[in-house]
Amino acid sequence: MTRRGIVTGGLIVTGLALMVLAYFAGAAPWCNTAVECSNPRLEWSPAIFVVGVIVAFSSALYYSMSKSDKK
Amino acid sequence: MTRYAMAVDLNRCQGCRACVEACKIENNTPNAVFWMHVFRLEEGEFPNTKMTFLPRPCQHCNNAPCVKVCPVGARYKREDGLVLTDFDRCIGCRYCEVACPYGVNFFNWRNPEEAWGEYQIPFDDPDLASVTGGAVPPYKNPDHDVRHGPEQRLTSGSAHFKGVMEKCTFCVHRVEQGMLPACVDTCPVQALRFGDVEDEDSPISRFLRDKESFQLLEELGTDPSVVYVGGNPPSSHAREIERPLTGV
Amino acid sequence: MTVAHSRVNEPLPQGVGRLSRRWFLVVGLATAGTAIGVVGWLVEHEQGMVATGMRDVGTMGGATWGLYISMVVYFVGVSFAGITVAALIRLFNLEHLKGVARMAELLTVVALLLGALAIVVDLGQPLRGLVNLFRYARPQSPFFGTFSLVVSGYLFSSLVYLYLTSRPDAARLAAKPSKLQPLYRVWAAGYEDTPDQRARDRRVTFWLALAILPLLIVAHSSLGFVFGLQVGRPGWFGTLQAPAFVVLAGVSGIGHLIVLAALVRRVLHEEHRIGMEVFTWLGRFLMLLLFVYLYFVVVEIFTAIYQPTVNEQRIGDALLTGEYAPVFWGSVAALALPAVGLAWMAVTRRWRIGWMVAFGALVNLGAIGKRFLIVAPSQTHGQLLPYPVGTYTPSLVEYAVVLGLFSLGALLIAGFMKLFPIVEMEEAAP
Amino acid sequence: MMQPVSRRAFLKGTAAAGGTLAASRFLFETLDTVAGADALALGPVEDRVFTTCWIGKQDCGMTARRIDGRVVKFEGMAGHPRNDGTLCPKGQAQIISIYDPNRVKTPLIRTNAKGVSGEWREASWDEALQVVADEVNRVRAEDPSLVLWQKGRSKSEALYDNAFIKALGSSKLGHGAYCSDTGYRALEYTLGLHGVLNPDLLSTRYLLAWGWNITNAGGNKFCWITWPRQMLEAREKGLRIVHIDPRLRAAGPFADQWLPIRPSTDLALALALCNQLIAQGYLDRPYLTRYTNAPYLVGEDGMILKETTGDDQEIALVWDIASGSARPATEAAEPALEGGYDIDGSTYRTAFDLFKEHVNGYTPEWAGEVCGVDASLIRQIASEFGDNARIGATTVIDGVEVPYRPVGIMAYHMAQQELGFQALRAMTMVTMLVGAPGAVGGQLSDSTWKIHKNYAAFEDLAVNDPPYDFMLKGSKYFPINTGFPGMVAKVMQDPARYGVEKLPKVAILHYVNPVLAFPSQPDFLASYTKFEHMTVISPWMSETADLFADVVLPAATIEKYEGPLSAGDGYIDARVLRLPPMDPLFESRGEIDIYLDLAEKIGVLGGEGGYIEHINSELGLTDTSFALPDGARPDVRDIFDRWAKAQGLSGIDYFETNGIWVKGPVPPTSAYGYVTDPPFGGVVHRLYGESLLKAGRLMEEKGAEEIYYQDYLPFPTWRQPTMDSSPEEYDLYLISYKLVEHKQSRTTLIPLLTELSGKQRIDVNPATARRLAISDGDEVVVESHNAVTGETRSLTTVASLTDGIRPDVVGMPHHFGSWSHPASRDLGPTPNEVFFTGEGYMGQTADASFQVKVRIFRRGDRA
Repeated sequence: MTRRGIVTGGLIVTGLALMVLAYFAGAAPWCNTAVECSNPRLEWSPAIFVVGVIVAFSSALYYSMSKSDKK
Repeated sequence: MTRYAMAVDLNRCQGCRACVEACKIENNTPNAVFWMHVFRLEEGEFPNTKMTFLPRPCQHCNNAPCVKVCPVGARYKREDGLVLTDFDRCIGCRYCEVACPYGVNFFNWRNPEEAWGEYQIPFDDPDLASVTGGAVPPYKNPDHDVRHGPEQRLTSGSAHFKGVMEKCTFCVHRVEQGMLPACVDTCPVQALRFGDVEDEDSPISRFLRDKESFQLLEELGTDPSVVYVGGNPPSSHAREIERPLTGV
Repeated sequence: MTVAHSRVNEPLPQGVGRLSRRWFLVVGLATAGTAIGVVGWLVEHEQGMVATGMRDVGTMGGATWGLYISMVVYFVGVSFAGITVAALIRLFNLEHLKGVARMAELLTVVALLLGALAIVVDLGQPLRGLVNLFRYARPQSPFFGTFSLVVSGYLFSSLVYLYLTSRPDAARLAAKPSKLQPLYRVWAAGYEDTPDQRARDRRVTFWLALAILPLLIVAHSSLGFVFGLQVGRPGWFGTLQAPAFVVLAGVSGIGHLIVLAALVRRVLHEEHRIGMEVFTWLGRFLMLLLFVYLYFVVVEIFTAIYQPTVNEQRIGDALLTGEYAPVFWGSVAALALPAVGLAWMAVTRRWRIGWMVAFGALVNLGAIGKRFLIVAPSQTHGQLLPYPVGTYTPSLVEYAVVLGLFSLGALLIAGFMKLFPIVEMEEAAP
Repeated sequence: MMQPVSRRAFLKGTAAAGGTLAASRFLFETLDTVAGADALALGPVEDRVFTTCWIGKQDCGMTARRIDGRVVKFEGMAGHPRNDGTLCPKGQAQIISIYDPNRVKTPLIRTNAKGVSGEWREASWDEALQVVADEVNRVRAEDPSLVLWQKGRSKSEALYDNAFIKALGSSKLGHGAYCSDTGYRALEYTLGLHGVLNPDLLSTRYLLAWGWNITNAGGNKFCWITWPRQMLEAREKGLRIVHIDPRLRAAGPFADQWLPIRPSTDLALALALCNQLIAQGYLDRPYLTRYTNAPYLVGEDGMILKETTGDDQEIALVWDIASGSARPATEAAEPALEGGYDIDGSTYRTAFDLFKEHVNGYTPEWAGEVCGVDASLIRQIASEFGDNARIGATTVIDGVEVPYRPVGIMAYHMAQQELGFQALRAMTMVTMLVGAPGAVGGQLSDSTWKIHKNYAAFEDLAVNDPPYDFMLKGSKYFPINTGFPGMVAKVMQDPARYGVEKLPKVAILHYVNPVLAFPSQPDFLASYTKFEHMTVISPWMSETADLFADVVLPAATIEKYEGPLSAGDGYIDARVLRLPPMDPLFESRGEIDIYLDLAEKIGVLGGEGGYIEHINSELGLTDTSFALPDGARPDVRDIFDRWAKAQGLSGIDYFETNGIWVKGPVPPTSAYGYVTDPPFGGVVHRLYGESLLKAGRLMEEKGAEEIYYQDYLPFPTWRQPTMDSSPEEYDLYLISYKLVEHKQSRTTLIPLLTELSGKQRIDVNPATARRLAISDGDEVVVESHNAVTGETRSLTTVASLTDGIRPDVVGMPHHFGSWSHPASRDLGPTPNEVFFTGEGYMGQTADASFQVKVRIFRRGDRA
């Protein structure tokens, strides 16, 4: 397993994690009380979701652009 | 637990639009904006002509499409059943309006100043301003400048900003002071009733007890908080007559 | 290295960096159009949305969503093609189509930008929109998908895709002395044309494509849901909305791609790399999508006339025979004729680029028409309470803004063509 | 209670609110107007004060919510018998006119010629009043009656204005001739009551809503809040309503039966109903025999057989079956209701006998033809009316046994038609046949059964020779004379034709707008130029003022003292005052102040027969300890304080703290005619109108044309209305009607109401529209024709298709045509432009009619 592989995988995982977190924990597609439903549990979590998307895809950038470890 | 609802007695409504006007003045809605609407409907051919009246406030649905679709949670439903618009958060995408099958939403298409201008009354007239301090309208209701409910949001009154959505609030600012909504309060023939339907002995609960009733567009499952007693849902052949000046 | 050497002192390919009179003419027009759009939007922002032809549904007898939302749906649709084609090319190694890959990716990026802008101009409080969406957006709203997936994820991934696939060319150009050399150096970001690098690129783009395809299905469906989930609007509620959206998206996108491809082929004399086979492939693809979509239209019409509810009928009548009939049949024709035409070429195997360009343009008009017909009639004629039938005619401001959007698109593409080869440069033999 | 908002912050916000703000503050979450901690200290003073509506007809009780003394909302006064905590659109909307700078702000004096839109210079009150006083005194010196004082719908009991007229000795014109006065005359003549038919609504079971716009109009006593409330209550107890009207109007949901009758044929229908009640045997003989002149013996000459008593009083004779001889009505043991009798040579028949014969020809079939309705419906309604009358039944109310006749007629402005007087008499007779007048659930005209002086006066109608005064009082044209501004306008254009020598010279118009509000606009435009001086007292620059006034005195709207006002609902008696919810805006003044000013300037304030003396007598303060002292100019609040004290109340503060003075329920012995003492106030109900016959003959003798005397007949007699002799092509009837959003023409000046009621239109039946190739929303020309003079008039408006109107009728609401308020311009014309007045277009008692034959065609097309 190369460093590149690890970091890339890490980025993907982090990105997905951020998305899942922002979506399910932050933005909260479900809610209990009527008022709660009108607010994300965590403000700006939609922004976090978008960041997650960006992080995940930037893994591709890293994977193809990072200097190869050998040579 | 409180759940507010409105009952409309179609056997009594005489289509006078007192509710429409009371709402307009209480909530300071500008020209051409009537949060409360009263249909004057006509069907059939002379001489078998049928005429009916149908008051249409916001239905404050318990399963409100407008609340569902609001992208930023500006349109929201309160614990007590009121469906309100946070005019300080609304981004003006008007998704709530296309989602609402009842046509109760009013968008601030214009700068409120221009909307008030339609009345052609110089509110800034010095002789007037000396009395009203230049308030627009001169009968401006200060209750609308304060936050409401435990969630402390700006939800009452009209024409605060251009480009945001507004609608009937069940007079949240009055209800929170223990008063009836302006339309209910003024109805000359008690065709409108309002109260807590969770409370068995509230006037509205007693009024609705063992009475035939229907909701508008029940089939859509929006479950409105406005219940109609007497009469029938509007027929699809009904023609609306005598509409107010709602053009812009 | 040697590869680079042999090419020293040659001018940059595909007219990059050389501004022709023709180019100035195009850009001039595009700039003017964009300016008109900006002015229109400023007027709207100053006067309020009253400057548009939109009005409240029911009480004011208008439509509160109009041309703008139609254009959002349309542009996002166009973006479909690019990324799909590009992805397909990678996934199935359709080497002979490589010539249009980049312009397809560019088309996606530009269309998505325009789609996002179309949303902004439709907001009554655009500034709030930019903040509150990131701050409060709710997954419960179908809008969430549009906003988070389409505009952010989709746009970003396409950019990444466009960038990675362009790095090799950037590296090649960076090797040439030219005033743009510094730019290419940055762009190439130390790209070295090694087998290992190529292998990685192939892998990356393959996985990217794989990741993007489902994303794009979801994205376009979510846009369909914006309408398809509304019980209160006869003519909207229905399961067919999402698939229909995806297919029509393809139609408009491929249509655009054909036009763009033909243009580039002509302007840059790329007859060799954008060969007939590109057009036949795109033509077949477009034909397929068109027939699928026309099938949806037939189903739509049939449902509308067989046993409609009173409300569905009011809309059906407005579409088929009423005030929207010209737009409706116009759009259907704009989609059906090309379908037939393409079929004919396919059968006779005699493809004519001229005709295909016409078809490409035509299907886009048809697509815009159909998007408009999704948005407007269900508001003006879709009243469930006895409001009088409404009307909606876009105002000059709206037309101006839409013109502005298209012009801006043209401007971006024209600009790109002078900065970077829009057709992938040929790889030297290894 | 109220979240605190500092006035300062609050006003700042008001100024700031709006889109411009939005962009700048889209990020932070506080409104500039939300009170900061410091604001709590100086929060706004909110309070509620009592007042009385000033727009509508019935003076509803209101509470005004005030913020720092500024009224922000009017709401209904709880516990007020008439509106009990509720308010109509008009009551709500008047708030905007308090603050309307389009009002007349200062006294104005005209600087340009009259007859065209006015140019004005602002004047001080003192200067303006002086100008008026000089003009008035100049003319008074010559002849006080040439000072003409004219008022529209009074917004208070005629107290301060009556006192003014008396102090001046001037002539007076009211609005009644356009309202329901001919109905008043008919009832005064027939039953002696001052009012128009209205039922004992809460107890009635069967109601003919005859031209009564059930939910939109109310009537002459109440606005449309009180009566609809009672109507709905009665309906929930089983009341059935027949709606008799060319238009369905808002009666729709509440009418069990709609009888879409042809305009101005009400007399024919009433006669047919009498015919049927008699034919079907629904007769209350005891009532007819004891309380009406039905049994009186009438000779061949149409005169009632009378004998002269010792103190040469004339007593009518009846045929006493018991003694088999003619005996004075007062003494007969068993008067005969029917039959003819030979008395010393000549034959006499009972009035009822003649009546039976008279209505004999008026069959349902005949009436069906005339009225354009189904004959069987008329039969059905007659029998339902008869059945529900429960003839002979009685009921006990508060221990008093009262006849129970739960049927009635509600009839108001339909009285204003050419045959209105006789139509109303005939309708009254419908109720008389079943003994409904004065019975529980039966026919009333007011909350108490009071006999008006006109009953006696009408026994002998004066028909003098010229010259006549300009109102034609006691003339050969109008022996019964309501005082008709339209007729005055006619006279002013051609005095010689009517034998008039002196025309009015100075006019004081108080809150009346003849140019807009009265039919036949051209007649007013032509005549009002003839006044040497005109002063207008009004909050607004009325169209009349704009064209003809020399001086305009700005009156306040609701912000003034007025009263005392009745607040009863017909069953409960109560009184209120109009208290100012805030000080008059601009330089306007309350009317009473203005009249005090005028009286002072003119020099009639104090002294013998002065204004103060008359005020005292009007308020019943004369010779009480509360009487206003002579000489000194009283303070208005003090006037009502004294009145309140005279009523045994603590003073005006009673109203300021309680809002209303509820006196209690009206006792049956004063409400129901049968049980008053004496019954029916001791008058004999006139089935037979002998004095009408006499007057008619005199008029003919003195050379009045037939069109004047033809309807002076003892029994209501059908004839085709004059307008029906217009040429064929004028194939439609134009009628005007009231909108619930409006009251007269004044509410047109309230932008909130014009917004609510929309633009002018003409109601057309779809069938008619198809025939004339007119579609909804088309611009149409309405051309009217005067059958007497041949004159035609026309206006242009917009067609509005509705199945709620007869195909041969078109209708227009009348609250339009204003140009004096920027917000009410361009809303469309008033139908009064095409109505006519004068011969053929007014009643025999000098009252307006609101019907005319017209033709309509799409603008551009030629009919």
